[in-house]
Amino acid sequence: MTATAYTADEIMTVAAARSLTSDMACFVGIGLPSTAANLARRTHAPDLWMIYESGTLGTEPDTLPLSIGDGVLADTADTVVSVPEIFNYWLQPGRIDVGFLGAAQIDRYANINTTVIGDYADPKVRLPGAGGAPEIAASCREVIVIVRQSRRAFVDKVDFVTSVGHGGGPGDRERLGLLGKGPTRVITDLGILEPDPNTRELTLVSVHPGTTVADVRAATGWDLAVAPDLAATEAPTASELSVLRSLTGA
Amino acid sequence: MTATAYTADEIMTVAAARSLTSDMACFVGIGLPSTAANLARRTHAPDLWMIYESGTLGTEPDTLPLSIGDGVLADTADTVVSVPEIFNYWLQPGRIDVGFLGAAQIDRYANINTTVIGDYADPKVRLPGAGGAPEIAASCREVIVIVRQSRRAFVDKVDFVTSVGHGGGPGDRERLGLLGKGPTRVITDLGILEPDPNTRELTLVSVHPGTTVADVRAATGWDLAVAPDLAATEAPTASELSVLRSLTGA
Amino acid sequence: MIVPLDEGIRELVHDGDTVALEGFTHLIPVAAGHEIIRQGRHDLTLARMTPDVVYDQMIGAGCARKLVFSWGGNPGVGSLHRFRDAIQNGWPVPLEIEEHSHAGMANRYAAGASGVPFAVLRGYVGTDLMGQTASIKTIDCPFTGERLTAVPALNPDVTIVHAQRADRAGNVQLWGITGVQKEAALAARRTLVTVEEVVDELEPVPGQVLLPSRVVTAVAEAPGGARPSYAHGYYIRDNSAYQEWDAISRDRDAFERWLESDVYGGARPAREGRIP
Amino acid sequence: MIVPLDEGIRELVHDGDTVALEGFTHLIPVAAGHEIIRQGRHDLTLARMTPDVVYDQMIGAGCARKLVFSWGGNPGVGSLHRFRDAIQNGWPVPLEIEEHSHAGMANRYAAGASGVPFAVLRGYVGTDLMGQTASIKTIDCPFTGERLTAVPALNPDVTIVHAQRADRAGNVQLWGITGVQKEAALAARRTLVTVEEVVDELEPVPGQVLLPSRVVTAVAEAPGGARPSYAHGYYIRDNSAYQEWDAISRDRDAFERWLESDVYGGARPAREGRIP
Repeated sequence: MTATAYTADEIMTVAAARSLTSDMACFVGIGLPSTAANLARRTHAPDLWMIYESGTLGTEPDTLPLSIGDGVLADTADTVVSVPEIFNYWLQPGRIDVGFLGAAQIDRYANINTTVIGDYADPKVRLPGAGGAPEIAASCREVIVIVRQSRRAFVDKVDFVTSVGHGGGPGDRERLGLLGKGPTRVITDLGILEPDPNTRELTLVSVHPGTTVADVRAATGWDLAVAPDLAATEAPTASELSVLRSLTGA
Repeated sequence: MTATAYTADEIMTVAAARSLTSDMACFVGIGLPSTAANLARRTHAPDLWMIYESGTLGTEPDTLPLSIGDGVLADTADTVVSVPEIFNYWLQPGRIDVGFLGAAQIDRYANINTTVIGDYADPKVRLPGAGGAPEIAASCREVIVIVRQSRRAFVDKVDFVTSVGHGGGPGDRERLGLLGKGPTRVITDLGILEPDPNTRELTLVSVHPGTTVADVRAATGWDLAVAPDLAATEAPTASELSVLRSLTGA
Repeated sequence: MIVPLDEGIRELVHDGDTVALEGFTHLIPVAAGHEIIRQGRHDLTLARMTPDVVYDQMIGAGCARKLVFSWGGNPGVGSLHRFRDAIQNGWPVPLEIEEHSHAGMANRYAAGASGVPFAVLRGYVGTDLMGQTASIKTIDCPFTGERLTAVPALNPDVTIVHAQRADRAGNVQLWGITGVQKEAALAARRTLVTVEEVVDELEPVPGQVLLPSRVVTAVAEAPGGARPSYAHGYYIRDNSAYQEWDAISRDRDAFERWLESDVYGGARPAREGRIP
Repeated sequence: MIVPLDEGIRELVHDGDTVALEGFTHLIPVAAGHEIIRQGRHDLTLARMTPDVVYDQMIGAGCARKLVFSWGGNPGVGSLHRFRDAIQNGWPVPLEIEEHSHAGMANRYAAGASGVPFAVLRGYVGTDLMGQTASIKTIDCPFTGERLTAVPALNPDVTIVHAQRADRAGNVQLWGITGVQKEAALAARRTLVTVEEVVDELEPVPGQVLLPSRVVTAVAEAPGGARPSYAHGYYIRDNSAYQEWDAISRDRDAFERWLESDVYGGARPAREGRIP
């Protein structure tokens, strides 16, 4: 296969899509997570069961939705339920395999901030807030985070814990009584990070083609650990790129 | 109008129907309450809004349902909701004006037993139990009880309080935090009883034609008080009887 | 996913399980109840808001050790005599009861479906149920201090419901009066659904409840499987059968003759088919 | 029952009220929000799970004293700049916030609709929201001892929703993504519904929510009243309007020009009609 040019967002989306399999139920956030989930459904995971927090269960949009509640999500869903039901009957009991989240800030233990930069009472930047993320992070069997990597986003300690990743380290999720395993993978435009099995600290496990470990460390606000068996992310295939571009209209 | 013969059950049903007005929402139990509510809707209360605990809201059956969940109730309803919703969203917040209940035993404070005759652990007769009655009795703005009068049914103290009427007397409902006014009227085949405004004790306020106060007292298991302004129940009209009989097929 | 009914019961219902065959007058899973009798399941804890004729039959056949319920009667007819005989005389085996109100049971299933250990409601206050049923407690509102009632989540080992239709992937569609079936199914560890028919495509219907195949363990085709109750759009309620049950169930011998002729006599040979 | 929109707002929305204009991406009651601005309501506590452009507009116009919410953004575009300006700079008036998660807000409305003072959920544990929001507390299960989270019921003085249709008696029908509208309406002391059209008969639609007229205080016909959001079956979402809002809202002067031209300029004279 000949090499094809692609953007950093494209390999991020493709890498995220590859984390999903056809037998999964996936709680999909809008934006990059939605693009990745729809890409997976159109490539290697045709039976991926997608839930959006607007209440659409098993939706199969033929175009990429622009909001979390586009009409196409309702039209193509197995069924549409109320918002209380999606959270109480579907998310909370731990029925969902994977939750897909974004982040404004993420720290070394994969705790996520989407609430505020600076002080809560006197914010530097007020962000949209929690939405369904705290409970997605708590209750899905595992969580995948998609976020562009930079020192502004990858901080040693988030200004505000909107959604709990691995708290302060090993055993914290269990102590807090959280059902799911928490973030098992963070996919960025530079590489892939996963919590170290022992320390729970986010560790670089794969770098994307053309990126160096030094690049990734330079974009990380803490002293980033690197896995001994560091992998190189496989470049997007022509087929993946073609489907992705038909989705995004790029 | 010429006198028409009617049964004791018929005047009981007619008297119950007359307690309902067209602007009310009524939580209807099966059997006598259902017959009375449907009679009211076909005579003086055409807009009576009937709810059955099976989840049918604003139902307008063209025949008398034989069970609480007949198909005709769903077919003619404004909407059908789930059983959790009927109890949580409709009954519990006090949206329903009148609850219609039956009883196996009822005592002088209009407490109702539909659970067991004799000892709970070693019953003489095991009855069907509570169903929705405890919450209907607690949450409807008022409760009307329809029950045939006898010493077996009208007891000084019920063997088991399935549904609270006026507890042990004045102030008990308020102490228990119950939302509604409780039973405001008990309609029997002999007359009509209402709680005394001061003592809350069921008091005979009306006797049906052909019945004496002595008859009613003989069918009551406590020393029944009689209202000073005791009324005589107006006999069913020919029109009421005709509609009732078309409903029951009698 | 789609299995014969006998296979579904064999795989999913075990002695000692807590089993809910739910249905609120409509869509009662009668065929499944009879298959449980035929397979001789025992020591079951049977849960249902409105145990009616099919539970009377299962109790009379000795399947149940305990009943969790809120109203046990023959709807429109009267009492359940096999249930009475079990409670009053321990025949054929003693029957323990855990008794609630409808609001309490509905909220117990809803809590079970929601993955929380209890539900809060206004209920039971002042009634004698509070003194008899251990699974009713009080709880204080942490904001207003008001005292309310708590009931524990009900999470059956198996919930069995009857529905109009399923597709070949095991998505289930029911409509009309849908009762507490969604909550009972979502609260269960395993769910078996009997259906009037398996179809290629589920045409949406107003008022439908759809149970996605992800929460359905197995589907068994059982046309008429809700008789003598009804299946909205398929057949109506056989009121005479409910009335006839009164006489049959009053007498132990008549009941045993009925069991022999109508349940064991109707036994079909076990067929092939396994649950994935 | 059926009133002009201006009359409905005048009668039902008062200064200082807690007001919920609900809608989850779909059926946002934008026309009602603009009428609230035109009538100069102030000191409102605005509640909504997903305050978006219309709340940004109401906040920028100075209607709100406080916002109760779980996600405040311009869906698919980014942040809300009038909301930011109010929080960061107190412009045009300071804005107090009470911040929850979606699960918390949904359960607050559900508790409000159910007539209980609080709801129980698994949520917030380990997050910094627990330390910032007074209306999040812990509660222990009286059966298992497990610690869970409690949130108080949310009972707006007025809930406003937009729906596809109502009949002349005031029964309201909405479908597609129905969000938390049923709960928000049932939790409120008064409910105003704007609709695409008033019809003689409400034909049932799969997936519909029906709000019986008994829980609807008033209905106002407002065709296109959800634009730039959408009304399933009537018109689609105007994504460009959401994108354009970003530039308008970043600048106070641009915002005030927009207010003048698009809200005050669009003011219609008060018409007759009273709420019964």
